Parts: sequence; structure tokens; C-alpha cells
Amino acid sequence: MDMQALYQEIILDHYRAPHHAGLREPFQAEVHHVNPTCGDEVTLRVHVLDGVVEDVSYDAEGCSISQAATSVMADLVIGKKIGDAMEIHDSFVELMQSRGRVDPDEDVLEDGIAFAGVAKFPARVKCALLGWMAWKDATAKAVSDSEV
Amino acid sequence: MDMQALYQEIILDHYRAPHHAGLREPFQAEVHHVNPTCGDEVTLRVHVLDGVVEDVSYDAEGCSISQAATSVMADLVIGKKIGDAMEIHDSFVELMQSRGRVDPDEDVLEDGIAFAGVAKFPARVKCALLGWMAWKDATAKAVSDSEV
Amino acid sequence: MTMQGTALTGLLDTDRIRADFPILSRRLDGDRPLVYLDSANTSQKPRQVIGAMTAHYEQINSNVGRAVHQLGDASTQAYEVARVKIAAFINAPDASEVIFAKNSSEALNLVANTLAWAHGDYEVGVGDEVVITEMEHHSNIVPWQLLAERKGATLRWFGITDEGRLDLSQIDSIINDRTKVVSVVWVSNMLGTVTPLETIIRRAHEVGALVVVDASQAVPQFRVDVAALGADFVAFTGHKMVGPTGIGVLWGRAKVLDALPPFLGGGSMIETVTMQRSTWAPLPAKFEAGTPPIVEAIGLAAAVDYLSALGMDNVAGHEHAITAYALERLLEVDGLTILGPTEPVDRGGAVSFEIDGVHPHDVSQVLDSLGVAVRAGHHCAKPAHARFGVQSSTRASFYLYTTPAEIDALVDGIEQTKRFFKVGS
Amino acid sequence: MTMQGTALTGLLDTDRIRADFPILSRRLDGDRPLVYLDSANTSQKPRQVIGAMTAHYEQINSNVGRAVHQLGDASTQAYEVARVKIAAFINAPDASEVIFAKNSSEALNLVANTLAWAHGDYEVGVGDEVVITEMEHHSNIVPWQLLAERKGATLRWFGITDEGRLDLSQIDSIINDRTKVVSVVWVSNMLGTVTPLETIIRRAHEVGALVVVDASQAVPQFRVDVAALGADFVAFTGHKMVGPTGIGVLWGRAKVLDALPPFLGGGSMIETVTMQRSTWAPLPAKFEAGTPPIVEAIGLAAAVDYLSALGMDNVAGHEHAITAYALERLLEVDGLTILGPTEPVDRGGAVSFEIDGVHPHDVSQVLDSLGVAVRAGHHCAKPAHARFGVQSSTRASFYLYTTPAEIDALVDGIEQTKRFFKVGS
Ligand SMILES: Cc1ncc(COP(=O)(O)O)c(C=O)c1O
Ligand SMILES: Cc1ncc(COP(=O)(O)O)c(C=O)c1O
Repeated sequence: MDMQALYQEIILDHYRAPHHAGLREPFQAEVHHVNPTCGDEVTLRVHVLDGVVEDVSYDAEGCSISQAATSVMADLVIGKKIGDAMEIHDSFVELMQSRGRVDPDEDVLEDGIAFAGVAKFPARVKCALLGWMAWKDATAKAVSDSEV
Repeated sequence: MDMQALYQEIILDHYRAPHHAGLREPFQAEVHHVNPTCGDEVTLRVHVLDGVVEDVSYDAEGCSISQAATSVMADLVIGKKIGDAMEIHDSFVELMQSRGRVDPDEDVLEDGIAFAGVAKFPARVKCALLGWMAWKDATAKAVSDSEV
Repeated sequence: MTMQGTALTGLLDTDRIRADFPILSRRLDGDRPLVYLDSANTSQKPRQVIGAMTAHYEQINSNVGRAVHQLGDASTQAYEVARVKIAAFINAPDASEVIFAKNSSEALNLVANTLAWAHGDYEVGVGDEVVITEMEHHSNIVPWQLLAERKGATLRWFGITDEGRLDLSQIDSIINDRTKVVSVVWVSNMLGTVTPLETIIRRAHEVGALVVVDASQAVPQFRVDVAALGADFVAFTGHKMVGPTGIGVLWGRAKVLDALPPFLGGGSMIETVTMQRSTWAPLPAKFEAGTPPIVEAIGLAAAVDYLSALGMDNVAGHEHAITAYALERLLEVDGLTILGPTEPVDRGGAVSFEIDGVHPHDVSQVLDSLGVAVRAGHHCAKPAHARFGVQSSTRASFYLYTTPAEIDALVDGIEQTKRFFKVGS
Repeated sequence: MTMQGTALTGLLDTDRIRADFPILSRRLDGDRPLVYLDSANTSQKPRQVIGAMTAHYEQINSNVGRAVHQLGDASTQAYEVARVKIAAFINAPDASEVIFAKNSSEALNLVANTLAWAHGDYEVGVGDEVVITEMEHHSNIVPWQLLAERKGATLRWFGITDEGRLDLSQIDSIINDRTKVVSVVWVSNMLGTVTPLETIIRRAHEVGALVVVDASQAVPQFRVDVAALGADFVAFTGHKMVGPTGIGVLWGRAKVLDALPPFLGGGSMIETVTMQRSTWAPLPAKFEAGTPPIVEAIGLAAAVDYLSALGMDNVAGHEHAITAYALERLLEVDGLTILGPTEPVDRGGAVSFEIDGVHPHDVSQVLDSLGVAVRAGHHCAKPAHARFGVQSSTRASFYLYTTPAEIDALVDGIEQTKRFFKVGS
């Protein structure tokens, strides 16, 4: 159980200084997600425009893994087309559920590859996914609202 | 596990030809008791007069042990003062709960001593007590009614 | 006629199987071998199941879903893998539809209780009807009586034919537009009857009623496919399928489970809790308040592995062959009347009977003195007994370890009982 | 300061005790010994308990209360002897007041549910009040929220002082003439606080309210005498007191239990059943529908034997000594804040804390990598965490096998964690 492998420097950096933290306007959808087992929480806003993720902002309370993952997620999806962002989401989820058997693609996941070690800690996978799940949910809401 | 010791001839005799079976008038109290585990049932009537158990009659459905015990019980209590009948009840209950460690007193229990072997079969003790419990319950009701 | 006379086909290798069950080599009073014919009451357990639980307690034990540590992780994994295995065993579309309860009875009560508190579509109220059958185990009668009484609904039921089958002649009036829920046993624990679920489910869904299936005697005996069955809920119990006590399963359609209110409230079933209000976790946690029967789930998973290794079709084949042989032999006994179907068609391995002139308690007592363990009483099916005008019966029931020689021992014992009580020929 | 510096008195002979617990000699990842400090979550089990269950499955297994045969008799006896032992352990006036449930949560829900369906004296309705505390485990919050919401009653609660004690300053207004039931934890699983039950029970009974005590963390830790306590219900759970999963206990006053409607309906809880209506068996059967957790009850009886052999006063003494040592050592750690009483007075063996700058999840993760198993999260006590303005905490909890050296390992681990995350000195 290598703590250095789990707590990569990149993760600790994002944890200490999370990117895009703090709730911002404008936004089309806001969601609140909770990890029922540990209580970690995130309130997350998404703004989409012309099929692009214009902005993601959030207010999160949780462990280093969940905070850092949310920060990395925001970096990754902001400015991307929704479809492309969803693909990144899918790669990240796949990596998390791989129990360490998938090699992450740095071109797609950028700082997200630092989470490869988390996949070996089943209890922490939910932490890494909290922000991503919230983003997916909020984006779906934003899209369906803008379709109306 | 000696079946002859459990199913004494006296028990089988009472089973084949139970004494005082069939519901009779007059009576002050009627009760219906059920053994929830096996479904054995007895409807039992008691008539008391001047502190004496004038009559006991019943309609019972059940195994040889429960039928025979009810028959023996009726023989034993009819005509006795309530206090004396209760003492016989108590000796019988004591015998049944003794797991075979108490020697029955034939002067008190008469045919009831045949049930000594039943005490070694915990699952059958309830069978032997069904009629006695019904009698005790009915007698208590009869007495409290006549006190009013 | 004894086994020697018949060529029984479809039997499992009981020599090998019996070696897995420590209790089956136990000696009873008088140094008699145990002839265990009470498996519909509870089955015996193989070493594989007992061992899986012991190993968990000795090496992994920890609470689930709450701890980050290695034991907690391992325990959680084992518990969730158990759920996945059980879901696969009954072909549940999704493992989150498998809810662990403490037994079948709780699983059935879970449905009746949540319906009692439901609002909206599933609400049961005055004017609504709840349908059961006269063949049910008390655990599939009382919850519905309580629901009907508490909510002012009407309880209706299917009767039983003289042959011990469900009387569906009035199906279109018994299940009607007012029907909100139909709860039916799949295999009767008293009569052995396998019920025509397809017909009942079709009709119930036609009128928009929910269907609950009491599969307590079905899942142990044959391959169950809840997806193909099409019911909304299926309940069964661990201890009758070579699993431990203390665990049962409710499979439910996610759509319905999601729409129902919670059953028990507490730890693990919440999403968030404030003093003012709480919200619920997604399935299956929503219906699993408190520390679940962790080691029991792991034991049940080992039971499912054991059954799957034998193959449920082979288990069913064995049950069928043994039941056919038992029916044949019992029908030869003078003064013996079988309650329930006498042909081994659509029939499980529980045979209840009466002996002229000897009360079931006395029959089972004498059999017990010979080492033959059967059940006497109402088998938690008083209405079905009342239907046949009896208060109780003797029941022999079989399972994957039962041998034809044990059926012979039963029949010999019955003859001895008759001689003892001086009845019959 | 480490153990070497203190003369700890009142400790049990942990060398001997630990030899009884197979899991405690287990090695974790990296060949590290297990330092199990998560006993408030679930305790470990000694050979004596595991062995009693294995022996039952291998030699006696059979359903209870239903069969006349030798195994059925033996199984029923073992199950009922278990009830008698547990009744004696808590000094219940009568064994029939001991109801077996699947865990504490079910025991508490049993009370809330039967009150929801009660008529007459115990009925809870509009205008009535239900009182709990902010210190409760979710399992003693959600059932009462559901009851209050479903019946239109009002839920009220006692707050917590800064020291982590119950704030009883408003007791006479919080418990008043409208109060129907008061449900309180005896020992908080998060703060460790032992609550002043006597005062609460006296006031509740003054206004005619029922009192329910969540003794999940009390019964494992000290001698409990329900007769002397004077509450109406006491709930606890097997797996926290060296017993198995899948079993809990509700002790209830016979007078109240008799007056309440049934909880779950089904086999064994009936007196008689017809299709039209059913009547209920006397206590305890009335509240035990279906096949009970038989082997689990037998395991719990073995647990009670184990605890009694050690002596509950000695167990309490050990817990006290270890907790005092843990508090002392933890208070020395820079940047560590204890949530709950910091003095080992009226305090159980669960210590929750925060480390400045490191999230509890991360604390417990690093501790785990060192073999130290603690719990991180809300410990099913979100409102108590909210009271202290935190979302989660790290909790170390102790039991009769915990050694001072394990406390030292915890403190060393915390220092390593701080270094790893570069916080503090
Ligand atoms: C104080 C308290 N109450 C209730 C419970 C619930 O116990 P169980 O999970 O066994 O139902 C627990 C343990 O989780 C507890 O610590
Ligand atoms: C048909 C049927 N339904 C329900 C039950 C109840 O199962 P359990 O006692 O495990 O709750 C049983 C067994 O007793 C049964 O045979």
C-alpha cells in the first residue's frame, strides 16, 4: 500500500489550491451531490453555450482525492464540446473502475492520470468520481433545459 | 427414546375413549385454547358452585397426549374444591417441567402419573398442558364472574 | 415395492453430496442414523457454506460500506460480490434490485409495509383489493391481512381444488380493476403444488396490479429466472437453500422499489440526515437499514455457488425423482391419504399426509424414535389445512441429499407407527 | 509520553484474550500487524463464538418451535436458552421480554412502527410529540422522523453542549405533556458521551411518555440492568459485543409489548390464522415472524458467555483505562481536536477527532497503510457532526482486546500522517 502512489504530488497540489473553486454566475444548472457513506459533498454549477461547456464552478467539501478530482475535472471539461467532455468523463470512469489494470492516456486525461493509483483503493473510487458525477448530472440538466 | 415409556397404556386408553368429552350445560365460563406451534385446540367449559368444580366438559382436537391429558384432568378436578384442584394442577405442571427428575405422586395425580414419561419430550410438554391451562383459565374466569 | 424394484433416474450423486454435510453422518438417540426429511422447514448446510462464514469471521470481519481500511474494503467487496452472485443466480437484471432481508417473511412484509405508506400510484386504500390464495404460508397471509385492515382495503383469495391445485376458475373476477397487488406462492410448502404463475401474472398486469411471488420453496428447488418470470417482487430465504439462517432476499423491479417509501430507517439507507429531514440512498441501500447480515450474505453466496456447481436443473431432477418415488411408495400405504397432488407433475418435494387413526404428532414422534425427522403440525398453512378439513398433517420433505433408502425408511417407519398404535392392517 | 511512562491499571489480560480472536493475529498488506481500532463499528469475534455457530450447523441445525424431532427439539432448546442467557445478561425481568431482531436498527424501527399502528394509549398522532437528541445515530433518528411525518406528530430534540454533553437545560419544556415517546442513545458512537438517562427517564415517565434507549454502544461496554434502568425499551446489536452479524435485541416491558400491535406478520407470530383474520401468539413470538436468526442467537449467547466470563465490570474497567490513555495521548498531538468529552468521565471508548489540514479520509487512509484500522466519515451521526461544524471526523474505538501499544501505534501513525501531508510541527 504505497501512499506515494495514491497521493501523487499532482493530487496534493490540486487539493491545496483547487482550480475553479467557488460558485460563479452565469449557470444553467446547479446540482448537489453527496457521498452517502462518508458525507463528502459538492455543489456544482454548469454553464453550456452552443454545445460547449462554457463554465464549471463548485463548492466542495471532502477529502484530498475528491477535491483534487473535482479540480482536475473542471480544468479538463471547461471549454470542451459537450460530446468531447463526456468522452473524457468516460475515460476517467473507466480508469477508476479498472482496479489498476488500465493504462491512462495522458493526452486525454492530462493531470487526471495522477488518479491511476486511486483505482487500486476501491473505497476511494467514489471520492474521485463525486465531482465527475455531479458534472455529468448538471450538464444533462443544463442541456435538457436549454432544449426546452 | 422409549416409545412405550411415552405412550403408556393409560394414555392410549384415555385417548381412545376420553372421559367427559363433549360440551355440556350448565357452565359459567368457556375458553378456547390453541397450541400455536402445532394447532391443537380445545374448547373447554367450567361450572363452579360453592367453591367446588362442579363440572368440566370440552371439545378437543389434538394428539394422543393432549387428548389423554385433558381427559385425565377432567377426572381429577371434577368434584374437587377449587383450591385442591389447583394444587393438583400445580403438581401436574411441576411434573411436566421436571424433565423427568420428579417422581409423580400417585395419590395426587392418579392416572396423571402416566405422563411422567412425557416430561422427557420437551416438544410434547405443551401438548400435555393444553387442557390444564384451559381449565385454569376457565376456572379463574368462572370464579371472577361469580364474585361479581 | 422398495427402491430395489425401481430404476430411479435423474438422481444426484448423493454419496458425494452427503459427505459435504457434516450433520448427515450424525447419530441420534439409540445410535440411529439421521434420516432428515424436513428440508422444506430448513435445509442442512454443507461444509463449503459453514467454512465460508468461519473464514470471513476469522480473517476479514469488519463492517461494510463505511470504513476505508483494508478489512472494511475486503468485507464490503465480499458482501457486494455476494449480492452480484445472488442476482446472477436468479437472473436479476441488476444487482441493485437484490435487497437483503432477514428471511422471506421480512421480504414479504417489506413489500406490504411500504405499500401501506406509499402515496400515489402504489397507494392501497379503501375500495382497493389485495389478492392472495388459500394455499399461502402464514408469512404470505398475515402481512396482507394487516395491510388490508390498516388501509381499509379488501382481501380476496383463490381457493384450492380437491386435487390441491389453485382454483383459477374465477380469475377474471378475483383479479379485477380494483386489484392493487397479487401475492402468490410459487411452490406450496404444504401441498407441494407448483402454481401457474404465468396465468396469474398475465392477468394481474392486465389490470395494472403488482405481483409478489413467494418463492421460498421455489428458489431452492429449480432454476429461477426473475427477468423471464415477469413478476414485480420475488421473495426467498437463505436457510432453505443450503444457506445460513438470518438472511432472506427480496428481488424487486427497480422502478417499483424506487417509487416506494423506505421500510426501516437508519444507518446506511440515507443519503443525508438533518434533524429536520432525511433523504434516501439509491438502491439497494435504501432498503437495508443498519448493519446488514454481512456474514450471512457471504454464506448465502457460498450456498449459491454450491447449488450452481451441482446445477439447478440437476437439483430439480433429483427432487423430481425422489418425490415421484416417495409418492409411489406412500400411496401403497394403507390408511394413508396424501394432501396435495399425488402425481409428480408441477409438484415440489414436500408431501403432507394423514394416517387414519393416528394424530400427526404421534406419527412424527414414533418416526423420530426411529431416527426419521419429519414435521407434524399445520406447517404455517392453517387455511390450507382447514380447506381439507384437517387441523394438522405429517410432512416429509426432500432435498438434494435425500436418498431413496431414506424414503424406504420413512415408509417402514410409518408401518411401524401403525402397528404401535394398532391401526390398519 | 508512551505507555512505558504510565502505570495503567484496570487492564484485562489482553495477551490471553487476543489469542481467542483469530483475526487479531492476521497480517495486512506489507506484512503489517492489524491494529484494529474500529470496534464501535463492529467488534471482532472470539473462537468461542465462531465455534458455537459452526457446532450448531454441523450437529444440531434444524428449524425451531415447529418440529417434534430430536434436532428440532435440540435447536429450539438452544435458541430459547440463548434468550434466557441474554435476558440474564441484561437482568430482564422475564425472558419473554427479549425479542430477537436482525440488528439494533430493526429493534428501534420495531418500536417506531408498532407505535405508528397503535390504537389507544400508545397511539401517536397530530399534536403529539416525539423527543430524540442531536447526538443520535441515524438509526435512532430516521425511524422517529418517519413516525412523526406519517402520523402528523412533532419531532423535538435535545441539543449538545460544546463539551459534547446533552444539553438538558430545557428538559421540562422539551419533554412535556404532549410527549408520547422519548428515544435516547445511552453511549454516543461518535462523541463517546454517556448520557444522563436517569434524569431523562424520570422526566419522561412524569409526563407519561415511553422511553426507548439505544444501548448499541452500552451493552458491549458495561453491565446493563434493564430492570434497574426503568426505561420501556432497550435496543442493542450482536455484532458490536463479540457476537455475530444478523442479530439484534429489543428488550421491552411486557405490559407495553402486549398492548402494541404486531410488527411483521407471518409464521410463528400467530396464535391462529384463517383467511378472514388472525390472532397473535404471546411474547416473545408475537414479534418474531418467520424463521428467526437461530444460529445468530446461539452465537450471541456464546458472546454473552464470553463477556460474562471476563466480567462486565472488568470489561468496563479495561475500556475506561484504554480510553483514558488514548485521550491523554491524543491530546498531546498538535493540531488534533477531539470532538466530545476529553475527560474519561461518563465516557465510552469511541474517540472522534479532527487533524488540522488533513481530511479524515486521508488520515484514515494513511493510518490504514500502517495497519491501523480506524473509521472516517460521519459515523452515521451527521447531525452531531453538523453541531460541531464539521462534515466528518476520524474515529478510533476500543474494546476488550485493545492494548496501550495499539494506542501508541495510532498516535505514531497520526504523526506520520501529518508529516506525509506536511502539516503541523
Ligand atoms: C449508537 C448506535 N445506535 C445504533 C446503531 C445501529 O446498529 P446496527 O447497525 O447494528 O443496526 C449503532 C451502530 O452502528 C450505534 O453505534
Ligand atoms: C412457502 C413459504 N413461504 C414463506 C416461508 C417463510 O420463510 P422464513 O421462515 O424463512 O421467513 C416459508 C418457510 O417457512 C415457506 O415455506
